[in-house]
This record gives sequence, structure tokens and C-alpha cells, in this order.
Amino acid sequence: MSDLKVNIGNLTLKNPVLTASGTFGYGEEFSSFFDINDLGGIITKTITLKPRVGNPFPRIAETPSGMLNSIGLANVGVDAFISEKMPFLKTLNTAVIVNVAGNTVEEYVELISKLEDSDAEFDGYEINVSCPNVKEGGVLFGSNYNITAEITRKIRKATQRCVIIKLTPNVTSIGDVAAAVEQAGADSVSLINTLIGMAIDVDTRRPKIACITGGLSGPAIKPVALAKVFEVSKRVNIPIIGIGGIMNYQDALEFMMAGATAIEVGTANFIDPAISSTIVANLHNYCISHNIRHVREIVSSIIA
Amino acid sequence: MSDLKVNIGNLTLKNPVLTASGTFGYGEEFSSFFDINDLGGIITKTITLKPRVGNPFPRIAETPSGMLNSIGLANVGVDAFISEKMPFLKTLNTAVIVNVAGNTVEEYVELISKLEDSDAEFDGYEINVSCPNVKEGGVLFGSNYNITAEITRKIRKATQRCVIIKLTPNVTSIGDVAAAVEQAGADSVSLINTLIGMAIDVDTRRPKIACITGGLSGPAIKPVALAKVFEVSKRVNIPIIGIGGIMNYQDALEFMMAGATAIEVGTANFIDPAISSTIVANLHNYCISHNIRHVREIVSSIIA
Amino acid sequence: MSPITASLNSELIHNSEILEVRELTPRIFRMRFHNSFLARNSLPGQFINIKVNSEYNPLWRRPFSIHQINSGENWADILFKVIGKGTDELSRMNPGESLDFIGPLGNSFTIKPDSMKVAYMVAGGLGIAPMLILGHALLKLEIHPMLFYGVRTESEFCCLDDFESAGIKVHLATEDGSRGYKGFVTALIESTLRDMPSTTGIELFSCGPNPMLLPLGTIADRYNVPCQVSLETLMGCGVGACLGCGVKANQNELKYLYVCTQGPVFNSNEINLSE
Amino acid sequence: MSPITASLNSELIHNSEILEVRELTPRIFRMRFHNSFLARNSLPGQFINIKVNSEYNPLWRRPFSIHQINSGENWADILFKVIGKGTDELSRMNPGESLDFIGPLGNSFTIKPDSMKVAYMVAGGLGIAPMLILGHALLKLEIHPMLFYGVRTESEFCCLDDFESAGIKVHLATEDGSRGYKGFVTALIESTLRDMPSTTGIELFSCGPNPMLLPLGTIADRYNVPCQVSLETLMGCGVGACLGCGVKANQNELKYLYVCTQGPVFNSNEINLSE
Ligand SMILES: Cc1cc2nc3c(=O)[nH]c(=O)nc-3n(C[C@H](O)[C@H](O)[C@H](O)COP(=O)(O)OP(=O)(O)OC[C@H]3O[C@@H](n4cnc5c(N)ncnc54)[C@H](O)[C@@H]3O)c2cc1C
Ligand SMILES: Cc1cc2nc3c(=O)[nH]c(=O)nc-3n(C[C@H](O)[C@H](O)[C@H](O)COP(=O)(O)OP(=O)(O)OC[C@H]3O[C@@H](n4cnc5c(N)ncnc54)[C@H](O)[C@@H]3O)c2cc1C
Ligand SMILES: Cc1cc2nc3c(=O)[nH]c(=O)nc-3n(C[C@H](O)[C@H](O)[C@H](O)COP(=O)(O)O)c2cc1C
Ligand SMILES: Cc1cc2nc3c(=O)[nH]c(=O)nc-3n(C[C@H](O)[C@H](O)[C@H](O)COP(=O)(O)O)c2cc1C
Ligand code: FES
Ligand code: FES
Repeated sequence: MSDLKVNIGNLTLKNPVLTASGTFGYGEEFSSFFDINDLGGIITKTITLKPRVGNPFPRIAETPSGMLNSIGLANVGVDAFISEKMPFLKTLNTAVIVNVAGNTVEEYVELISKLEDSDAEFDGYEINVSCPNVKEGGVLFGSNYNITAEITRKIRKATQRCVIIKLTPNVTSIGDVAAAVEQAGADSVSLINTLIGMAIDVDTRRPKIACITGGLSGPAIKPVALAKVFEVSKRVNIPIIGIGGIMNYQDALEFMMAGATAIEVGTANFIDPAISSTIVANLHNYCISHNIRHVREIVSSIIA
Repeated sequence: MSDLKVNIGNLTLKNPVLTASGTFGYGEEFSSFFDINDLGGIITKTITLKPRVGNPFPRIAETPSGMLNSIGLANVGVDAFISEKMPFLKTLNTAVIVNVAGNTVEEYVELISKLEDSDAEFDGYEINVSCPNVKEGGVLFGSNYNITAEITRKIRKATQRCVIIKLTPNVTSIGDVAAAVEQAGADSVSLINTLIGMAIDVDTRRPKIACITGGLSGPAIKPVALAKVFEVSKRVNIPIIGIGGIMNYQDALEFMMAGATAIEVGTANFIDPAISSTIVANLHNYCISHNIRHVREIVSSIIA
Repeated sequence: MSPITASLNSELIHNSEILEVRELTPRIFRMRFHNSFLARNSLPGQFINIKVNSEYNPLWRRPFSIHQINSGENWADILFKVIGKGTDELSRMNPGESLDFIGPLGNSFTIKPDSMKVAYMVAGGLGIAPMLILGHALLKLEIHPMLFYGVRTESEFCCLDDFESAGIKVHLATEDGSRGYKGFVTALIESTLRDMPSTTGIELFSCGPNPMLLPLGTIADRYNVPCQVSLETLMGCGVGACLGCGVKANQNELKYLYVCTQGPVFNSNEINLSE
Repeated sequence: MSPITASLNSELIHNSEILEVRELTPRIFRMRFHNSFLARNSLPGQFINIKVNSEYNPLWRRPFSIHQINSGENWADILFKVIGKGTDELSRMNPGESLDFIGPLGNSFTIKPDSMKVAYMVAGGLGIAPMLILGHALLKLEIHPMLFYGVRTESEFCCLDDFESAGIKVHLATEDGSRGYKGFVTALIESTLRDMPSTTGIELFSCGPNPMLLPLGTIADRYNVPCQVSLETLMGCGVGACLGCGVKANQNELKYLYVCTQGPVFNSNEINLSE
């Protein structure tokens, strides 16, 4: 047996495999496929103060080794989340991280307060300052490190729970943003959210996504995500959660070697709903066959 | 017959299909595969003041629907370029655009002067301020729009030839850079150069590229490139040359619909050395079958 | 130490042996695979989501209705048309190879044996796919189904024998009049309903392109017959996670229903296909 | 108006019918395809660059030495080992399918019939691939080739019959001693050269992994025999454009040679394989 546990802030995950926000619903959707308690943790679809129906359709398109989405943060809103989704999440024996987004700094704080004041049981927050698919906030916030740092500071004051800031890759220097966020008190940074992308149906001359641009995810973006994780690992000391095109345990290893303490599986959940669990098992087998006692030994073990 | 001609600054290209710098050698490499005079033009491998051997190996790696490269601007240097490569380029009946890069603003100017003072015959410059694979200059310049604008201004003064500035996508706002470059007198902007990326061989724990990070190109980046072209098209009036993952004429159409007046074929040349010529033929057929009299009618014809 | 394996639900995640891939009419294939769980538990209208290769192009799985099941011989069929890369690869698979799919997914046609007397199954083009398993299920419940089946031209019909040998009466329509009624199958249904003294006890079960389902809903309303439609949309996941498969709910406030989990079968007046 | 087509050089760009794909020994395949240009014009050491599927995974073509040609029957062969995705796909192709490749590419082994008396062909593992076409070419020039061929274990040998039936004497080496000389083929060559009264007129032609070619160069120097080596590197294009296939030139100043166009065949003392 190898020890797969990793620490993110005050949280100990039973293994480094999380599921990425917006790709794993509220967990329940996948519970019929495998026992989600096998995971290190799950991250909910982004929750906002008010329910959102999301963007018009088509919202998704396939691209070479990737996909575009512009879901527009469709979600039930924080109240329904607490009353309808939390009861299932409470029954889980794995870390539950609530991903949240707001249109203004104040909205972030209000949202967190609502969750803090509720009797909801969960383990931490992932703060989405990087959604490319909303008009206000989102990637605009995430690419401005003053605002990102301000959000982080305010949230840090509002909760004792683990705070993970999810970063956008659509910036000149993700390292600067990560450093600012660390300074402002974040426990961890997760990256990357999607790259801004676009596709056109040449027969109709229309964009393949109703909102014209969307977020690119999947294997296509893995090299970009790895480079960003590596860059950030040179700039911060807080743990990094790697995201972007992870389809199997080898991909997970790449991210860990590049500097990630844990990883999130996103688009891959769509292709193989049980893949996150398979990655946990294969990571374990890898550690055993390579005589790795603690999975954290892999972190930043790149020979470069 | 349809009219495939397009204008870039004072240049009239016989069709919108160019070959991207660093993917088509100095033209000669491909002349045994097809008649390169069928192309709208060719863009040379980046030329520098001094010859460069380039980066250590491995320099290239395959990624899902893409590749990483870190060639490091290996090239014969401007003197050998003029004496050894120009004689062949002179014989061509297609636009020849010389791609140049320098480590400092002064180097760009010196390089241009050397070319201007020579009897070399060519039609324009593409200014590489966006190479991710060199320590100095390169993407560092390209992500700073003051420096990019300064380089543009100085080059604009030094030549009457067509000046195209090649932009990096590794920035928060490519639109801002493009607007600055237009203001500074560029005839055109071309985009995108490669995205910064990375890959690790998990068996050896070593980066797959000796220089650790490299530039990501190929179909994987097409959605990002299209979004950038579309973004820039809202910001400038000078013609845009679209680049990134163009593998066939449909991809070329996507870029033109999104706002590109011409396109460059890069990585695809490696997979099919005659693809640029096939794209010209298919573009022509497309225009005929769709009753398009002038190919420029396609530019920005997206219905959005 | 033996490798650790993830414990996955084998009732939903399958690798099944392909038994047959047959081109029934040009570009329309039937694929039969061994799977005792599906053969026993699939409901009419449910679908499976297939990974056509182990690559990332195409990235997503491809959804197909369950066409026919045989619990005695432990196989299930899908019926599909080659339209792009995914279906092309599927058509090139061979018996003995393994089919990677998840399912059965989605809800199913609701059959109410008490109130229903006659089931009109209305299929347009490949919408024929779920009608065979539905027809068989109706017959088991001793409801007599009739099939109304429209295509562009005669050569596109397929599986007619399967319906006829099950004792299901088939009414055909072709747009070019090459066989059966000349025109849309919706017009055929409408004229049938118009000629009925009473439509009480009739229910419509339909699958086909949206431009067919939309007028069908209107017709159903006009003649006051319940109408269930099975919808197709792009699907990123098939399991309710990507939120890419929405259709507008038929209500004042904007709301979307998700085809993979809340569908693919809807009552025609639950949804708004008009845009 | 008929569609415009690009005019491509049909001597370099090919779509050839596959005639046979045969597994000679476990995981080593020979593929034969119809191509009269290659059958007539390929030189020993040249290679072709194959697109294994029409997808982007793998993205690049895959290079393979020309193994054998037959100008009477208009076919050419490659010999390959399945090691990854590209070669796996190649091994699954079937006769009648079309092989998309460019070539012949690269330089070739230089044969100097005047100065050369004996040609020692030295192959390690899959380095055997170009040796058959080379052996045939040498025989045509009435130079007598001998083959020194090393693998890890006996079962990895292949094509021995082809050499023997051509009248080429074969000396085998296995690392585990299961057949022939026990040890590396380089040691076998060295002991052979050591035992020669004179090495004048002997030339080495070699192909195999770098850890074999490196000591071979040293041995060639020691016994003062010319040595040509055919190299393998990653190749992004095969046509001199990507600059991804470099090896260090053997000189003081750092310089790279590009294997696809300046090679794949080099004199062993032109290059520096030592890192
Ligand atoms: C619940 C459900 C059940 C289905 N059942 C069947 C079935 O039984 N038999 C059958 O042949 N097909 C069925 N389909 C449709 C089938 O999934 C598509 O034909 C298939 O995904 C096309 O894949 P492709 O890679 O060949 O085509 P692609 O290359 O992906 O697409 C080719 C063209 O078809 C369009 N397209 C692709 N998928 C869809 C879709 N789902 N709806 C509308 N347009 C689409 C694309 O936009 C594109 O223009 C079903 C779809 C759904 C959602
Ligand atoms: C000029 C030339 C001639 C060749 N001739 C032959 C031949 O006749 N027969 C034959 O079997 N093979 C030959 N090769 C090697 C052959 O091209 C590779 O085995 C093939 O590209 C592997 O493709 P793949 O997709 O199966 O493996 P991949 O999945 O691409 O690679 C599997 C592993 O092999 C490594 N690898 C891949 N290609 C090479 C390479 N070229 N050199 C070193 N390591 C590599 C990869 O890094 C990876 O670790 C030749 C290579 C060159 C450059
Ligand atoms: C359909 C879809 C919806 C997403 N929704 C969200 C979201 O609500 N909040 C968020 O922070 N990230 C969201 N993401 C981004 C993912 O969490 C992840 O950062 C990104 O997809 C990259 O990882 P991947 O390549 O593994 O998918 C979404 C991604 C996809 C594909
Ligand atoms: C191997 C390689 C070398 C390149 N060298 C250069 C270069 O010297 N100068 C330059 O401006 N761009 C260079 N590029 C970038 C391309 O010109 C192009 O901008 C990029 O590859 C995106 O287009 P693609 O996806 O079609 O390849 C290079 C790209 C590759 C793949
Ligand atoms: S297909 Fe993903 S939610 Fe329905
Ligand atoms: S393989 Fe591209 S230059 Fe040699």
C-alpha cells in the first residue's frame, strides 16, 4: 500500500484526484457509475447567488482533441443548492468543495456568507474568477490581479474553510496572479480554467457556439495547462491543483511532476464517467510498482 | 473563375494562402513536391542578424492534435540568407516575405537595414515579436505593447516594403497589442504564433522538449487562434493574416469568415508537404461552387 | 500484490462483443452486440452512448437509440446512419471487436395500458430506430401499435420486415411519392386522425427530426391526442453533466430541459421546438 | 467546370495499394505495397514517411526504411516493429487499403565499387530493415556483402531466409546467447576485424540503435575502416522543414546535421553520438 493522501490548506484529501467544476454536476449524476467516495474530492458546478438558466444553445462543440463550451454558469442558485443538493453531498465520505462565482466582489462575499451561515457541510471553496462565459466578472476579474487579490482577501476573512482560487490561463502572466493570490491568503490555486476559443460552421457561416466564443478544454489544452502549472510552481509555495486535459493517470502524473499537489479531472468525465475513479486506482498501482511510499513524492519531481 | 486576389498593404497576393515562418524552410525544401508559385506567398524561416544553431534536442514533441517545438530560431543568419537563399527566392513568381527577429529594438532595425541595403528581391517583412523559444526578445517583446509599437514605428521608418507584425497569443489582450501596432504604422498583423506549452515523459520524468517549454501549434490551437483573429478584427482596420492549426481549406475558410484577409499554413506542411497548394485549389473550387466572385467577400462574413 | 481496480457499475459501463454489423440499406447499418443486461433491461426510447475509438477525434461518445433487444439470445441492436466521422468508424467495426458504451441511458416512452387503446408510432427517417423495441413492448402489453413511417424516397426505408413479421401494420409515406403516401408523414397522420370518428384512446409515439416533431405536436393538440416525442440534440456526455443538450421548456419563463437525463422522450407540449 | 486540382509531384507523393501485411516474428511486420516508382528508384538507406491515419493522433507521419524492392513486380516493402500507436495502426491495415506516404526521402548508403572489396553490413534489432535492399544493391555491383546481425534473443531475428537465399552470409549474435555469438554484435564485429590480416577494402554499413552505433564508430576508427551509419531520430516532417531531427556534427564548434535530408546515412566520424 502506498499513501495517497495529500494536503491542501487545512484539508487532507484521501488521494489527489478531484473532479473539476462544471464537469461532474453535483456529484449525484455520477453516483450510479461508481462509488464517488473513492475520489479525493469533488468540486461542484459553480454556484451563484441567484439561479441561472445559462446561455442559449448550442453551448458545446467538438474541436480537434478538445471541446468548446459556453454553458454560462447554469446552476440552481445558492439557496436551492443548500436545500436540494447538499443533502446528497452530506452523505459522502469524500471532500466536497463548493465552487462559487459572483458578478461583483460583494456578490462573492454575500455568497460565501450564505454558505457559512447555513448548516451545509462541506470542506472548502474553489473560487471561480476565471469563467470565460459570462459577461460580467469571470475572466475579466481573473485577468486583473488586483481584483483577484481583493476577492481573495475578503473571502479569506469570511471563512475558516479551505480557499482555492481557480485561475484563468487567458493572461500574460499567470505567475503574477498566482503570487498575488498567495499573498492575499489563499490556501491553494487551481489551474487552468478553459482557454478562450471559437469555431465556425463553414456551411452555415455561424459560430458553433451561440455565444460565439467559448472555453476550450480537453487533451488539446494539456500542454498549455502543464506549462502554466510549471510556471506557477516557480512562483508560489501554496499547493497547486492541476487541471486541463487530464484523461488518464499518466496525464495526472505529468501534472504532479510539473508541480501539482492534486489534480482535477474535467472533460474526461464526459467521455468516461468513471475515469476519475480509474485514475485513483491506477495512480495507486503506479506508486506501488514504482516503490513510491507517499504520492506527494511525485510532486515537482520533474528532472529539468 | 473566381478572383482569389487579396491585398495586404501595398502587396497584392495572387491568393490568400501563405506558408508560415519556420514551417516551410526557405521555400526550396518544398519545391520538389509542388510548384510553389501556385501559392499566394511564402514566409521564410525567421532570420536573425547572426546565424543561430538553435536549441538542444529534443526540440519537438507530439501532443494531442498538436505539437510542441523549441527550435530556437535556428537559421543561417542574414548574410548567408542574402547570399545563399535569396538566389532561389528571386526566381519565384510569388510573394516572398522575410520573417525577422532581433534580441533588441536596435537589432531589428539593423537587420532591416541590411536587407534594405542589399540587392535582395522580396516583397515584405513579417516581424516576429512573438517567438516563445528564445531567452531574449521574442514573446517578452510581443507581450509588451509599448515595445511592440516602438519596433513597429522604427521598422516603418526604415522600409517602404509591406510590414506585417506577428503577434503572440500569450497575452491578456491581443486586441490591445494589435491596436497599438496599427497605430504605429503596421500594414497588417498576423496571428497567432504558438501558445506556450509543455509535455513530460512520465517514464523518464524529463520534459519532452530539452528547453522544458515550447510552442504549441497544430489543430489543437485552432479554436484559440480563431477567437484571437475574431477579437483583433473588432479592433483594427488593417488586414489580418490568420494562423493556427489550418489543415485544410475549411479551416482556411473559418479564419477568413472570422476576419482574416489571408492565412498561413504552418504545422500542416509537415504532415502534407503539398497541402498549401491543395488549399489554394480547394479554395478556388469553393468560390466557384458558391458563386463567390472575389475571395475577399468571405472575409468577416461570419453570421454572428 | 495484484493491481487495484476501480469498482465500476457493470450495469451501466460495458464492453460488449459485436456480433454483426450489417448494411441494411445504403449507409444505414444495424449493429448487434452481445449484452445480457441490455437485452433484459432496456426500455423503449432509452439510448446508449458509444465511444467509437480510443482517440480524441471524435472526442465525445455518440448516442444511439436501442433498436431491438432479445433477452433469449442476450443481444441488443442499434440502427444507425453514416453521417460523419463517428458513425463512419462505427460502420467499419467488425464482429468479434469490442463495443465500448455506457447505458441504457435516459428515460423511456411511457405506456399506459389502461387508458390507451391504439398506439400510433410515427417515425421520420432514422427515427425508425427506437420504434421496433417500442412496438415489441406495446405488443407485450397487448396494445396494438401501428407504424407511420416517412422518408424522402423509397430506398431509404428499412426494417419494414421486422415490423410486419411482428404483426405491426405499417403505413408508409415518401416525400417524392416513390412509395406509399406522397408527402410528409405528418400529413399522413393528420389525414388519418381527421378520418377517425373519435380519437379517444389514441396516443402518438414519435421520433424523427425536429421539423417533423414540431408540426406533429400541433396536430396532436388539434386532435387532442397525447403525443410523446423522442428528441435528438448534440450530446457532450449523455449523463447530465455537461449541460450541452438542452431544449426549451414550453413555459413563459425561460427554462431548459436536458435531453440526456430528462429525456430523450418528452410529451410534445412540455417542450418548445419552435426556434 | 471541373474542379481545379493542385499539381503535385507524383514521384514523391503517393497513395499506394497495400498488397500484404505479414507478421514475420512477434510484433515485427512486413508491409508490401504496389508502387512502380519506388520499386525502380529507391536507393538503399532511403526511407518513406507514412501517414498512418487521417486523424491528428498521431499528428506526424512515421518514417520507415525501404526494406526491399522488386522492379519486376512493382512493389516495395517496409519492415517494422509495433512499438506505439503509429506502428500499431500500420500493423492493422489490410491488403487493398491505400497507403499514404511521401518518399523516397533522404540520402543513401554510398557504395564505391572501386575501392571497396568487402562490405560488412552490421544490423542491430530493427536496423535489419535497410540491409536487405542494401545487400541486393551490393550484389548487383558484384560486391560481396556479409551480414552481422544482433538482437537480444533468438526469437527476434527475422528475414534470415531473405539474406541467405540471396547468397549473403549471415553472422548472428544474441545478447542472451540463445543463438550465435553471445554478446553484442559490435563485439562480434570487433573480433572479426581483429582476426583479419588486413582490413583494407573492408567497409561497414550499419543501422541500429545509437548505443550500438556509437561503439561501432570507435571500432571502425580503431581498425581504420570506413563506416556508414543510418540514424533514427524523431521526425516531425521528413523533408527538412521542422528542424526537429538534428544530430551533433563531430566538430569543435556546435553544429547540427539534420537526419531527414542530410541523412539518414552519415559517415560515423561526421557525427557525434556521444550524448
Ligand atoms: C438520444 C439520441 C438518440 C439517437 N439515436 C440514433 C439512432 O438510433 N440512429 C442514428 O443513426 N442516429 C441516432 N442519433 C443521432 C446520432 O447520435 C448522430 O447521427 C451521430 O452522433 C453522428 O455522429 P458522427 O460522428 O457520424 O457525425 P458528426 O461528424 O458528429 O456530425 C455530422 C453532422 O451531423 C450533426 N449532428 C451530429 N450529431 C447530431 C445530433 N445528435 N443531432 C443533430 N445533429 C447532429 C453535426 O452537427 C454535423 O453537422 C441519436 C441522437 C441522440 C441524441
Ligand atoms: C529514417 C528512419 C527510418 C526508420 N526505419 C524504420 C524501420 O525500417 N522499421 C522500424 O520498425 N522503425 C523504423 N524507424 C523508427 C520508426 O519510425 C518508429 O518506430 C515509429 O515512428 C514509431 O511510431 P509509433 O507511433 O509506433 O511509436 P510512438 O508512440 O511515436 O513512440 C513510441 C516510443 O518510441 C519512441 N520513438 C518513436 N519514434 C522514434 C524514433 N524515430 N527514434 C527513436 N525513438 C522513437 C518514442 O519517443 C516513444 O517513446 C525509422 C526511423 C527513422 C527516423
Ligand atoms: C462543459 C464545461 C462546463 C464547465 N463549467 C465550469 C464551471 O461551472 N466552473 C468552473 O470553475 N469551471 C468550469 N469548467 C472548467 C473546468 O472545470 C476545467 O477547468 C476545464 O474544463 C479544463 O479541464 P479539462 O480540460 O480537464 O476539462 C467547465 C468546463 C466544461 C468543459
Ligand atoms: C517547428 C516550428 C517552427 C517555427 N518557427 C517559427 C519561426 O522561426 N518564426 C515564426 O515567426 N514562427 C515560427 N513558428 C510558428 C508558426 O509560424 C505558426 O505561427 C504556428 O506554428 C501556428 O500555426 P500552425 O498551427 O499552423 O503551425 C514555428 C512553428 C513550428 C511548428
Ligand atoms: S449530454 Fe451532457 S448534459 Fe446531456
Ligand atoms: S524531420 Fe523535419 S527537418 Fe528533419
